[in-house]
Amino acid sequence: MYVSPIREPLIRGQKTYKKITQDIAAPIEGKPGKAWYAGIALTGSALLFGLAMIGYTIWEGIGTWGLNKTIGWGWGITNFVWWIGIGHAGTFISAILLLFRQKWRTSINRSAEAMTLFAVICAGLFPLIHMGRPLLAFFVFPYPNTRGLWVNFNSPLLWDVFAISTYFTVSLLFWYVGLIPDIGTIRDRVKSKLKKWIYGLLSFGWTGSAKHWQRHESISLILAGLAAPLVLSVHSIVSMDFATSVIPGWHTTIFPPYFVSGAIFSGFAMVLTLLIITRKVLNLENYITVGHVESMNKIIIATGSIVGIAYLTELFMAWYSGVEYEQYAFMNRATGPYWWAYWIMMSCNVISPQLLWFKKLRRSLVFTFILSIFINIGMWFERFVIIVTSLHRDYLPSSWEMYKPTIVEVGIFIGTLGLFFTLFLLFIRVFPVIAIAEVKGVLKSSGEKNPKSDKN
Amino acid sequence: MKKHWKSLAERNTKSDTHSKNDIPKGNLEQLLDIFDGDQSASKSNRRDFLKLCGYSLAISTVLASCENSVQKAIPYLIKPEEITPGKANYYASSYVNGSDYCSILIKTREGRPIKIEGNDLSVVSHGGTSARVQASILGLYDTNRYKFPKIEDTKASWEELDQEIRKTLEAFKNSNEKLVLLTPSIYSPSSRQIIKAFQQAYPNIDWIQYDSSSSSAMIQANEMCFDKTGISEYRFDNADLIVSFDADFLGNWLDSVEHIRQYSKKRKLSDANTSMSRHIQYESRLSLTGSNADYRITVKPSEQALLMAQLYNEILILKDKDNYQLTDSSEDIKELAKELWKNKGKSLVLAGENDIDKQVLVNAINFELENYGITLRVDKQLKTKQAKDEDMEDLLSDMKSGKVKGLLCYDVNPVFDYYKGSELAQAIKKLPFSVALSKEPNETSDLFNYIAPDNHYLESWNDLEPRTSRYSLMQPGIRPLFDTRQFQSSLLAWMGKETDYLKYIQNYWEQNMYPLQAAYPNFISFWQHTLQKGVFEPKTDSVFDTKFSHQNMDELMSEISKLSASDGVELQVYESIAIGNGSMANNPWLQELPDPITKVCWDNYLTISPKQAAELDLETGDVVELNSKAKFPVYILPGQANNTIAIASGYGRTVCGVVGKNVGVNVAEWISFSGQTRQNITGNVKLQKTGEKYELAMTQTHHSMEGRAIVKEATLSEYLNNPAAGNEVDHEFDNAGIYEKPNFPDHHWGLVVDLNSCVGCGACSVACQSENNVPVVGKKEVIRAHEMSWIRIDRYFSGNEDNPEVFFQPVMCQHCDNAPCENVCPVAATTHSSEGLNQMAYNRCIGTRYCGNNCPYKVRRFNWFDFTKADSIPNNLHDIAEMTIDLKRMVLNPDVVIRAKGVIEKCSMCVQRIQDGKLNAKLKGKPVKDGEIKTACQQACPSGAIIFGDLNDKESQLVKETTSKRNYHLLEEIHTLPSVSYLTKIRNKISNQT
Amino acid sequence: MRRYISAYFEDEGNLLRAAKDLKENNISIQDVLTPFPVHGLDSILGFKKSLIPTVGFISGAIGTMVAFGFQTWAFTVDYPLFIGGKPHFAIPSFIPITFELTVLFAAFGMVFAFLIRSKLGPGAKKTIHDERITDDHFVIIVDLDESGSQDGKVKDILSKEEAQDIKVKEIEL
Amino acid sequence: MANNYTFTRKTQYWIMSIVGIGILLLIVGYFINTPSRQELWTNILINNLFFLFIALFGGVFQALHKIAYSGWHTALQRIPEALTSFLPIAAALMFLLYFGMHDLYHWSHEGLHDPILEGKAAYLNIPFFFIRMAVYFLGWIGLTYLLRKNSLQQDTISDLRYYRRGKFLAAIFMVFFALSSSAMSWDWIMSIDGHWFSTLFGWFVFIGLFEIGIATIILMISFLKIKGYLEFINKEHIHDMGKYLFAFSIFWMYLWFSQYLLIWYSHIPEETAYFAPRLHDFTILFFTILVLNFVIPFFGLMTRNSKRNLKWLTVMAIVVLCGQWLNIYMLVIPGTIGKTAQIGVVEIGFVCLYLGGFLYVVFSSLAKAPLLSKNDPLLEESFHYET
Repeated sequence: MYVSPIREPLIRGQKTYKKITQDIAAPIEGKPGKAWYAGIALTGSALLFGLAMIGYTIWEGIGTWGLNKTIGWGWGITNFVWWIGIGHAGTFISAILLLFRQKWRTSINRSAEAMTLFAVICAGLFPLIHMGRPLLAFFVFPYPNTRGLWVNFNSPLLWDVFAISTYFTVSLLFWYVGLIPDIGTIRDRVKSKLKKWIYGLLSFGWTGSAKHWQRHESISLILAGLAAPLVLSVHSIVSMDFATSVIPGWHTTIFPPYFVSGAIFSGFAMVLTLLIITRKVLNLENYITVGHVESMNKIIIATGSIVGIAYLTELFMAWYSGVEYEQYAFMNRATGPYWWAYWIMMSCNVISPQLLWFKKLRRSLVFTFILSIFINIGMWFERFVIIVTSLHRDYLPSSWEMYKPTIVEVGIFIGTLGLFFTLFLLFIRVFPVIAIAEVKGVLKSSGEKNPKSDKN
Repeated sequence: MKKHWKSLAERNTKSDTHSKNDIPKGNLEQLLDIFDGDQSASKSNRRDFLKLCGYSLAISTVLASCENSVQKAIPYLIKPEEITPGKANYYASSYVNGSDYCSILIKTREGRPIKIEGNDLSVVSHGGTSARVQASILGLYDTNRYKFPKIEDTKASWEELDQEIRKTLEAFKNSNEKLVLLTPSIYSPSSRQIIKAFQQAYPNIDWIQYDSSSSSAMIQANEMCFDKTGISEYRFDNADLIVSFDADFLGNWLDSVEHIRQYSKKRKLSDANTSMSRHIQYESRLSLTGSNADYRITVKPSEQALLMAQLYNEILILKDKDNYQLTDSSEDIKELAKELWKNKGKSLVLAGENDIDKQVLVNAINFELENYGITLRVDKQLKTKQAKDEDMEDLLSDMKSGKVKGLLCYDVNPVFDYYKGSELAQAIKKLPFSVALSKEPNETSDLFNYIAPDNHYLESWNDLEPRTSRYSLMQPGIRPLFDTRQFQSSLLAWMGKETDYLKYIQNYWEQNMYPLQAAYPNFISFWQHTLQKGVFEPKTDSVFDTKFSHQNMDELMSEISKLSASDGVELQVYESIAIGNGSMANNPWLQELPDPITKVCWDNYLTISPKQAAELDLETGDVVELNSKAKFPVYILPGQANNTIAIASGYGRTVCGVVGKNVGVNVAEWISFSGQTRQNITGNVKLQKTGEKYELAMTQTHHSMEGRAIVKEATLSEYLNNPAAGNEVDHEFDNAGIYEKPNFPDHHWGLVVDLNSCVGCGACSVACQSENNVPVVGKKEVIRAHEMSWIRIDRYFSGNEDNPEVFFQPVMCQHCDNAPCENVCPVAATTHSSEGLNQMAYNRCIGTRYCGNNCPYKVRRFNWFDFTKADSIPNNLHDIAEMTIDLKRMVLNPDVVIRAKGVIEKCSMCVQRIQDGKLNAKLKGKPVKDGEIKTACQQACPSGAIIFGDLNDKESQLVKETTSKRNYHLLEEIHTLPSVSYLTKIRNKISNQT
Repeated sequence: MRRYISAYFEDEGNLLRAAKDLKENNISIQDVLTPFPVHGLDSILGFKKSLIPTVGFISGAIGTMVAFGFQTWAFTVDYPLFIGGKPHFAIPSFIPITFELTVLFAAFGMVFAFLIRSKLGPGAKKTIHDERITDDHFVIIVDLDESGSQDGKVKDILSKEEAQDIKVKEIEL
Repeated sequence: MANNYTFTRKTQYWIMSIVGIGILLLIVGYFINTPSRQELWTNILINNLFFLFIALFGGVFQALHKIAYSGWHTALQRIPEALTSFLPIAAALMFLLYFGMHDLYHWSHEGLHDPILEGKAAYLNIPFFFIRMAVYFLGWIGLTYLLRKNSLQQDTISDLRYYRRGKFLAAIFMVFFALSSSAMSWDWIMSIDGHWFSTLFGWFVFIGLFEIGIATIILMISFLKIKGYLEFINKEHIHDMGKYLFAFSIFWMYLWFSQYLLIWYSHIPEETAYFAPRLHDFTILFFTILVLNFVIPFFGLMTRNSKRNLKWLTVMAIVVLCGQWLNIYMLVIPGTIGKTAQIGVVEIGFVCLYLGGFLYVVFSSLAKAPLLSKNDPLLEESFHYET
């Protein structure tokens, strides 16, 4: 396939197929370093702390959180939306970029998808533990019971149950189907019998047969085609948790696409945070190049600007609507007691990504890393602003209240961060972080030209 | 699931050890004797048995519905004649607590009182109740009560106690040493006769009545002016113009239940009645009464006397009578005088302070305005307060001097609430003989040698005469739970007489009451009918020519004319709406009832004007020191007169149950004695900021309506021009929508709240808590906005911060037909009934709180912790008020399930009452009649502000109100289609008067 | 007895050309094993279009019907509840779940179809030809007739394209 | 085959016939049932919007692909460029609205006793309305003109400078368009229902614009292919256009549904007031729009082959164009004419009139430059485009 010479190579270092296999398999074959152990100790203890706090919540009750009669959702649901948003980048990269034939996705889709799965696990925890009676959470499933009751199909929270479980399942299938050939590669490289057996089991007997590849490609494409609207639907449905309500600041029609955009925005930021470190630690700079970072930064600026336009649209419409509650809700966001949250959100999400218009910054790893963290802070605050500032002052001023999180809520959030990074640390030791077969597939067209293998 | 005892024998072996014991048994213990087999030997009777059964049934109902296993369940062996399990019985009775009186019905289930309802037949309380009346039921099951007689702090039997006391009494009688019987005002005719007999038996005993909140000045002023000792009866429903100087007549001034009813009756607007009274309030602190006034003028207490004198003078001028030399009255006072004169014979002027001069002045003004006989009368008296303040002063000095050797103290707590409480305590400790006849330990009884515990009123017989010739009866709803005895029986016992007080009352009534009527041929039927009705109000046509005379009027006026307003800060001590004098401080429902004005609960605090707060750089919650003596948290109260502060008494109980102990600070010492009466005003106090902070538990922290049409209002003249005034956009959106409005063919239950009638007293809140088993969460959780009230009264301030207009709006679940909450519940735990109710299936609820978020009215409440012990996880109970112990659980309404941790709950529009009403109608084979079903809040409301009914019943009172032009739905622009609606608030203002 | 020949390539270009040549010479290629999907190989090998999309469509359609049908049945027939004043047959409310289940069913359908058709799965017994296949080598396996008449031709074609390790193997049936 | 499109006399004749039919229909319509002023203006507005959207999409298509570093689109660069040539005329037609404001926009009346509209007066007033209109058009026309100029210059000189400048201009255009497209839809469409508001509205209109543009480009390709041009456009290009049409019809449905669901769900009168008349008075049209814009293209373009078949794609594009025209009709009519509105000869006449004029302008422009741009560094990728 012809690629214009003005395009930057996606794989640097004049790699051969063999080299690619070696480079990517190296973290699985080598012994983890001290940094890895230190990392997992840190994330593991965060996870344990979070688990303790979850246990405490379930034991004592949601009263241990800072919520109250007016503000029924706070950190918990903020975290839920934040995590689920982060969990959008992986599938977006794999599915939508696949459909749009963006070759640069091949180096990052595997880890981004893994991240998606971990983020969705973290996200899925919150709807569960924020319940007053989490032990009865199974009520949300429409199973036949003696009372003849079904669930409420009108409830966006129920839609969430279906959307998130579907999203997780399909993402997992998609990810695993993509992994099968690479697990085959690992299987053929590992030496120990046990490992060989395990990877053999996991590789589903992959041989690399042309017919299998044909089906594999076909299923990947269709799964991508399915996953693309799925990505849209999941965060749209999450946004409907808010948008279907009658609460000013929640009920606004732009939410579905705006949430999707924000999700991709934050998801890419998280991918960048992870990959900028991962590429360094695992010596994958030749695969995850500055060009990749720049491409992701472009998506960030695009989605960030969409989010910015949505903010402005909301603000304008609040005024334009002439509805006093709407107008107050937005005034209150910007100037009320939670003004700082609003302005953190604004500066992190709208203003700071605009710096990426400068090519220099777009290609600066340090800047990108810092910015990616800023964006995720900003996106966290976006959800906080939407949830808390809308709830804390809605229709009847008699019920206006303030919300302050407790250590329990913060602890659970830290716990999910721990869970997320623990899973990621384990992942990079177990599975290839980069889709080996896919990278090989674009080596010819997009690799840095290697005189030896360039016979086309 | 259910665990029964395997056999009675198993149970018996356990109680065997008990029965061998000779220690006298409390009633609860006696109850258990039923199962000892030897029923004849047991003293238990029908009610005991029922009580236990009911109790068990309650527990089982409550528990079976939750996640816990059932501990006990005892089926009826023989069905008692008047009890049908699951059906409530009602007994007419009377609530009495010191000067608080109310005619009530006791609702019992399986023999167990569970709820107080107002008695519609009473002309005094007219079916209304107050928060304290509603909450009193919980006092019955208070663990803090005395459970048996005590001698010097050790358990004794009644026989022992009676023996010793009689012996001692005889000894004192023989040595003719003075003893004192200290009681609150006794307005029971039979009791008064017993006391008199007691005094005859022991002539060395003096009887002193003590009212914790004194109205001595009124009694004395009436004595001076009209030669009638006692308090006049007021008729707010006859008054077109009410001018009150600091009289909180809708709050704690005399009888709020009666006053609220009269007041709101006169102010109820409808198509038929378009007039209402005008109410002008002069006061320093923003009282409940002031907040309802059409005009409210802030004055310092020290300025009031002069204003009243000027007003009197101006009226005299208008009447062309001799008048006095006073400083020139302001235009306002002149205007007011004219207005009063215009309304002569239909006006009412009141003074709240316990100051004889002021009371004389208002007597004079009312007399000049020819109001006597119409809006107030001295011949008909309010008898619930009879004490004179001097008596108590004398008692204390006599005790100190040793003249008084012994004290028998019934149902008063002067050590706590008397301003010289600590001196009194010292004196009591020195007394050789002291007998406390209280039902529970308090600061006073704690110091006494003998404890002869009194019954709770729900366990007592009594008769009462709260107003001249308005009698009512008190009958018990249950046998005494503990080994206690009524005060009257104790006196009888100590006189050596038959202790059956019921017989005593019957005798008294046969002699004195029966002849007053002609309707019943014999006493038995008279008695039974009266007992059933609870009240006996014989027609008495008396003509009384009120003649005003006061010898020292000139002197009084000249004294007042010399007064000049002080610059200093003036402190006013008042009783709060919920806690009153503090005798019910151990009642968690009352502690958690937010003050109507400040919305603070679980504390007293110092209210201060916004201006002064700014001067002293204070915020709500800052702690100040008062005269370097005591510290109080500050609450900045809009409408508090500048340079005045106010603190509620009744707080700071130290000998009390777990609930009320050390809640707030006792301020009794800030009351003083002027020589004639006790004064609750202290001039020239010094405030000092300490820099400390204190967290007040407030159920509402934002006080402005933010310009939103939440409480819609209009002035009377606007209303007369246009009945829809203030409510112009009403029902604009009724027909918008993509899909059809839901249709409820059979019933469509609804409520309407008349914001013009609601005075904000909070009776509905407590009634709801009692009816619906709403948990108590405690101060800490209220601070965290975790309170559970199903009906709250929103209070808004608007206008000038120094003297704002106040709005009250009871908000409960609005039962929206397009309910945003129902849509979003993932498990369909909240759905709409076919009768238009928004219902909660607690067992289905998984606690996402999504419904609560999506409720625009924020009426949904979440069980943040295990408040009710309905959770299967151990060691996580949050029950600061011990509401989950077995005894207190007896108060639970078995028709309403208690809610587990993690479940949303909310107003059900008393669906259990609706169901009951429907069943009753079905048994009768007739459709439900309008008015047959009343919600708990409606039943409790003294002003009739809440009306329940069927929106499909076009003849119902509800539909009449909902079709009124004043009717609107809260937030109707979001099309939730509530079944609850409101009527606009109308203030009787005229444009040219300040 | 079955005979076949296997050969290894280091570059997919050679593989493609060799495969094309073999096909043109009517020599049946048993299988081609590659470390990544090689574009153009399916058409050379004459693979038919995969039916996986059809399976996906059918299973998705089943998902749609199950989801929409169930919601409708539960809300209008089995247990109609009054919820928020909404109609029982609340079509817009049913769409999200219908969509999700459509995707879920389709995804499962396809993945199962893929695994079953390819006989892949946990513990699937497959001969692993050579560990280099999943690394950097492309293997072509060509069926030979029993007589061995094609051997030379095949070897020629293969060696022309720089194939290594050209081996003839025989399997006793 | 010629690289330059010739705007033949025959084609011109056909276009003139369309115009003629339009005029004829209008005359017939005038005699059958004389349209009111309001009907005339609503027709003008609907067609203004419809053809403006096509023209605008020319800019969007170029810009979007340029900033995405896309290579495949370079071969059909000239078609969107030609579309933008209609923008100045669209602007002139839009400014005509000055004379029809009162018939279209209730808020433009003086002395309204409507507190909600009074609250919006700072934004919704006639001078500001036209100032904004001028700004939008200045931006669009200016930037698309520069893009076109840049592209033509690149034809003559091979220099990466033009490639970079093209990207730069594209980025500016996208930013400007992102802001102006929402504002435009509020001004010209949403303000017809003066009380109503929806934050999603701008994006919903934008997606409609996208569909209209894609369908038009497909029709242009189809037309030129029939005429024997564009031999360098292969199946893969067609496939991509098909994917666009397919994907954006889903996306359009997604946004339509999001807006409808949220309003249906919350059921707040100030919002439902918009959908209630559309659903109850225009029931058939309401669902027809969904069928034309979603159901037919969704099932029609689901398979790979259907997207690669230009003939079939042409049919789908026509369906979508009809659907989108009706969609705009539905956006405008209930707020202006109301339930009495009907689609008759006058409406068709107007469409023909506009269509003829539009085609004339676009084909003239297309004929002015070679159909294949030269010297684009990514052009070669477009020729070797395959999956």
